[in-house]
Amino acid sequence: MSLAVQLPGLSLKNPIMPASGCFSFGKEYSQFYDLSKLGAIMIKAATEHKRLGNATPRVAETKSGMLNAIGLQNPGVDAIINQEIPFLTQFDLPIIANVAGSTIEEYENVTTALAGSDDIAAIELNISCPNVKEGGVQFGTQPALAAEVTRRVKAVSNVPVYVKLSPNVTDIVEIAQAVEQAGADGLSMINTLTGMKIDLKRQQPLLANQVGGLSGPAIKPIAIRMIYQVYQAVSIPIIGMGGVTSVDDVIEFLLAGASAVAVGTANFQNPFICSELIDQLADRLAHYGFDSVEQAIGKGH
Amino acid sequence: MSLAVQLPGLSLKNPIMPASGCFSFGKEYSQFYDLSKLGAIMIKAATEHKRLGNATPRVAETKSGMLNAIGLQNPGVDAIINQEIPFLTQFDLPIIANVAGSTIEEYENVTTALAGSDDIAAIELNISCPNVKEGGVQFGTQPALAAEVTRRVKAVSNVPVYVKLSPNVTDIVEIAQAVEQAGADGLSMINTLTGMKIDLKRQQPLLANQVGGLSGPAIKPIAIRMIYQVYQAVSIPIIGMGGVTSVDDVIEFLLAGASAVAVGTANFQNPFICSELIDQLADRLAHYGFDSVEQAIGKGH
Amino acid sequence: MEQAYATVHQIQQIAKATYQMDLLLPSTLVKQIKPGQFVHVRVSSGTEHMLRRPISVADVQPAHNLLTIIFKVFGEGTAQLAAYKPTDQLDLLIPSGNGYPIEQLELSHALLVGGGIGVPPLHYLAKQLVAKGVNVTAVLGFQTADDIFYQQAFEQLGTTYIVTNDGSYGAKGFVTDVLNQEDITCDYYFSCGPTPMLKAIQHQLADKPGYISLEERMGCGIGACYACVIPNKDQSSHFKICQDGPVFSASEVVL
Amino acid sequence: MEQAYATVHQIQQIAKATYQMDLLLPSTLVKQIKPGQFVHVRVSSGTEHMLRRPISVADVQPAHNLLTIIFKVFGEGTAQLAAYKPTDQLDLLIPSGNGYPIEQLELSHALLVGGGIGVPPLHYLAKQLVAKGVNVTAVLGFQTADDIFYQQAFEQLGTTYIVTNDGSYGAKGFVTDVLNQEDITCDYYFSCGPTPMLKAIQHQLADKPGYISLEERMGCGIGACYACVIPNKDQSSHFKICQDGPVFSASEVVL
Ligand SMILES: Cc1cc2nc3c(=O)[nH]c(=O)nc-3n(C[C@H](O)[C@H](O)[C@H](O)COP(=O)(O)OP(=O)(O)OC[C@H]3O[C@@H](n4cnc5c(N)ncnc54)[C@H](O)[C@@H]3O)c2cc1C
Ligand SMILES: Cc1cc2nc3c(=O)[nH]c(=O)nc-3n(C[C@H](O)[C@H](O)[C@H](O)COP(=O)(O)OP(=O)(O)OC[C@H]3O[C@@H](n4cnc5c(N)ncnc54)[C@H](O)[C@@H]3O)c2cc1C
Ligand SMILES: Cc1cc2nc3c(=O)[nH]c(=O)nc-3n(C[C@H](O)[C@H](O)[C@H](O)COP(=O)(O)O)c2cc1C
Ligand SMILES: Cc1cc2nc3c(=O)[nH]c(=O)nc-3n(C[C@H](O)[C@H](O)[C@H](O)COP(=O)(O)O)c2cc1C
Ligand code: FES
Ligand code: FES
Repeated sequence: MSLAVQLPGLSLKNPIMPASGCFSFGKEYSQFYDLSKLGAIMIKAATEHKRLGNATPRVAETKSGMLNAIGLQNPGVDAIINQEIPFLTQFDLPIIANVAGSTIEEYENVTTALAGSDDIAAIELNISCPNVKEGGVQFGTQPALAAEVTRRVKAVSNVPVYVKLSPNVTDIVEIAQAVEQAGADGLSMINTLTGMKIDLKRQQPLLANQVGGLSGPAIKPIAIRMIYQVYQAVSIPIIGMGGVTSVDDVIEFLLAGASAVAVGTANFQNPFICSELIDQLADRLAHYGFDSVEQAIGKGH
Repeated sequence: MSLAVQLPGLSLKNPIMPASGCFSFGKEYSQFYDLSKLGAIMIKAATEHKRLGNATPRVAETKSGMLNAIGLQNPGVDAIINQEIPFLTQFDLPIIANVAGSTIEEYENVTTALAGSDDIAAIELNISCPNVKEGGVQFGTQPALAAEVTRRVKAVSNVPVYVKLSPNVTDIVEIAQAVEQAGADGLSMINTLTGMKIDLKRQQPLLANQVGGLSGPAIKPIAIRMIYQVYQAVSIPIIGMGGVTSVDDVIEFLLAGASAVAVGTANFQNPFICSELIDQLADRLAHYGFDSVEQAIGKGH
Repeated sequence: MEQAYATVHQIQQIAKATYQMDLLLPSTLVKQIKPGQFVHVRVSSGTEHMLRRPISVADVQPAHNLLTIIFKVFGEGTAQLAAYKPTDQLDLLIPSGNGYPIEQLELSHALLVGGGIGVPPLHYLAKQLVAKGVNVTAVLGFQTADDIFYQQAFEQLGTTYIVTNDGSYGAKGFVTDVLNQEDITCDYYFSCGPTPMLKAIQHQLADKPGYISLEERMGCGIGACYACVIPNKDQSSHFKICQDGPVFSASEVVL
Repeated sequence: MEQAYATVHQIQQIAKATYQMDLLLPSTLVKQIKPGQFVHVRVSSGTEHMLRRPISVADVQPAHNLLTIIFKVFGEGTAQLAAYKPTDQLDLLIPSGNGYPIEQLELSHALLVGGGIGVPPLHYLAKQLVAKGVNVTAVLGFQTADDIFYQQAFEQLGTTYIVTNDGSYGAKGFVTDVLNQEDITCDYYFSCGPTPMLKAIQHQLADKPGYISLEERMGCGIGACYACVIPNKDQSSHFKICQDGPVFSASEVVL
């Protein structure tokens, strides 16, 4: 049983990786298991300068899901390169850097800075963060803008670029095709759906930012649907995510058309989740009659 | 404590009603409690002619939710008027008829037929059904089309028209404003989000229709967010729905800006849910310091 | 139909991944149940599982306020059910659907054909038929020897043939093979099992009047959501399995 | 930190909607816990609740492999917790956060100020301080008489003032009223409770060194998600409460 997957820039020993923003830069979860076990790591979003993010509360639980409005708190791309990446290089682990920004220039500048590091295997271009006032989400909802930022980032990147799509759109296929044509090497989907919870006691939105991104098992059917549709319409690979908590979920994403699967929210419930999914995957694939991960990709079509 | 709410065409003794498609035409649930207790009833979608709907399987469970692709099975508007409505008229219960169609003409024809009945208090214009091949959902995702169908239906309706919005859009506010300008008397939101589940054993989408509409608690944060945003942008009332299972959920919808609240999926889990919510509402509103339902509407802003 | 809370009296594994659960319920309720009817079970509180699961009634003992269901762990819901313990409460809609119309039928010999988890409702049916003085022959198919349950219970009620797909017990093959080989006389047949089996039976016993019990994924379980439909004979309209069925005359539906 | 399954040894209601839960855990684990640390609790299996709940350690008895938490039923998660029964397993991340740094401090008299559900961590703290030979004075605020718990436990450890917001027991008012009226000497103060209380204390005891324990809604509980931040003094960066706290020097954070 081969769990390996070859993707642009990424030679994955298995298709499981933590999703951006849910695993910081790996240090905390390395208390629980050896990160070398992971297929890859998608690190927390980087912006050009340090960002403090939104006011608190920043998270709220919802049924089979959660809302977050962290607001891209991060130490800035240079600090990430200098202070966070070195820790990760001790592991046998492709690093996927998540690039965020408020302007196209910021996306370019972050990517340029990352191009100065030898330790980044790929870029995840986050044009879909719903939790910042300017930028972020517009880039992910308008095909022309999405294509433009993809083109500009591709021009300065020295590694493959996976564009992370927003599910908050009428037509996900249109956006996917636009960024494919603009040169994206792959897609990553889905980011969170914009949601809200109201605090009945205070009679106002619970999150300081009012709205937040909905993640977790609640959104899995939407993720599967979008990946299924996009898989039929593009020829670049997809890293799938959205609500994975079990090995059957992983296989469902593969069948829908994902070539690899990221796990976000479930890390909070079970810090060992990625490690456990990796342990279980081979047997479960065999149970469904597959000889390898690659064989399962897209087999739900 | 007053639970009453006055809306165009609807004098509701309380703000709770079953959502369209989850309560058929009331007969089955009348085994469990007296339907006169309800604020209103939103009956199953009517099309011009009888429809058999999609192949089975038509439903699938998901985490804190479900997918459905019934495909508008219904006996046709005339049969509904002649065979289903008479049963409901024995109850003290405003009837909201859900109008569906594949073409603008079909929407008009169904509405015209309903205008021939004296027993319909309002129309819920379903421009958001994701489960039929033609029509349905496009009308709900393009503001100009949404406005056009609203205008045409308003022209032939003799009762107020509530337009049911699709959440599968980039900008729900834009659609809401378009139908408001086209003459909608109110809004009903949200319909289901398009999702998919893949059957791992058969390695294909579980639903015969491939995609289905996601409903239940999973989608509540999205419903609350959309109602909150639309409430700020329009001045017509909103009937809210999406994942209600508890009396606190009802109040959360009121705070977000809904004037009344419909309950769909939760009826399947607990056939008494609408009745129980009605019983609990007054005490719970008092607990949060409200003297009436009307006082709570929009108070989360 | 009503909503009722049953108390789990006993739960035991009776075959591979197969559980028998005895539920305590008021005898007034238990007495009403007809063979072929089902209960619509809420597998857990909370919202993780929004849909109930339909499970057939396998037996009733009104004198002891008991109702028995037998289920196979198939997915998450049935796995949850298998974790119930005595004294736990189970939320049911009961009784659901229409049973086998044996009261309206004149018959002296009944053939019961069951496959896998379609066997349980036939047990209660067999008991009721025998009580009416009807001769019962049962042909029961299972995947392997490990899946077999209730063999003795059926043998006490009439001639019983067991067939396994892999031949690990009894004859090897399908229930239809038994029907081919044995010369079983009957006035009516009654069948419950996977759809391919029902189709084969419907075909093979086309000259006999019979009743089949169908399965489909359900939403409401009471006829309100149109999830569980099956076309009528001329495909001009749909029956709802939960409300019009799950038992249908074999000649009135298209599988 | 590690993930561990604790066995519920005992659970009892000790005040209005307030429960004490004694958990069995390996003594090697229990021994490590410092006062002020918390456990991050998975309240149920399944997916309905994706986030763990942080609950402070109220007591440990390594000799008996026991760890005690005290919690108030606030929402759904704590309601689920309250339904646990002896022998049930509870999934914890343990130990979480940093405790009160009492090993590094030289002190002979400590003032403990607790409000409501902020009282539990101060109990274990008081025990440890007394064991170190420190004199402890506790000022504990509750909403009403019905909410009071652990009064005697504190009285055994030092002078204890109880204040209720409605005056139904002890002095009427807030903990800050007690601090105003009584002349309590101390080298350090330690406080845990609702943010408005902590703010008032931070202000009123500005001339004393002190430590406060903060609350914020948490995601991961281990420092990986940036949910639970609090600005540092010059607001130039954020601490994470779950990882850098929950205990902070009163002078280093802005409430
Ligand atoms: C009228 C009727 C009577 C039945 N009687 C029995 C019985 O006596 N014993 C028994 O073991 N099984 C019986 N079944 C099948 C049983 O309902 C399913 O095995 C069960 O619902 C699977 O649930 P799950 O959560 O384990 O599986 P999952 O696949 O996790 O369930 C997900 C969803 O699919 C639905 N579902 C999956 N398979 C079926 C199915 N075959 N039929 C209907 N819904 C399904 C579930 O109800 C649930 O909503 C009966 C089904 C019907 C329709
Ligand atoms: C470090 C720390 C120690 C704590 N110690 C205790 C204790 O010893 N005893 C006790 O009763 N309570 C304690 N709390 C508060 C306790 O965590 C919350 O009351 C509890 O999480 C509420 O969960 P719920 O599901 O009942 O409420 P819900 O409102 O239904 O919870 C929904 C979500 O909000 C979060 N949440 C709600 N209120 C709080 C809060 N005040 N702080 C953090 N998260 C919150 C929950 O964790 C959950 O994710 C502590 C909090 C922190 C941060
Ligand atoms: C707390 C939190 C923080 C996140 N931060 C980021 C981020 O910085 N960049 C990004 O692209 N996605 C971010 N996401 C989105 C996740 O990477 C992922 O796309 C989404 O949560 C769906 O996966 P899940 O359901 O497994 O969590 C964040 C999600 C959560 C819950
Ligand atoms: C089985 C099913 C059938 C539905 N049929 C209709 C319909 O005919 N017309 C319509 O406007 N909405 C229909 N809906 C959508 C519901 O009315 C409601 O908008 C949606 O389910 C969200 O509410 P809920 O989460 O409470 O179910 C249907 C939903 C379900 C689950
Ligand atoms: S399950 Fe709803 S109609 Fe049968
Ligand atoms: S809860 Fe995740 S960083 Fe504190």
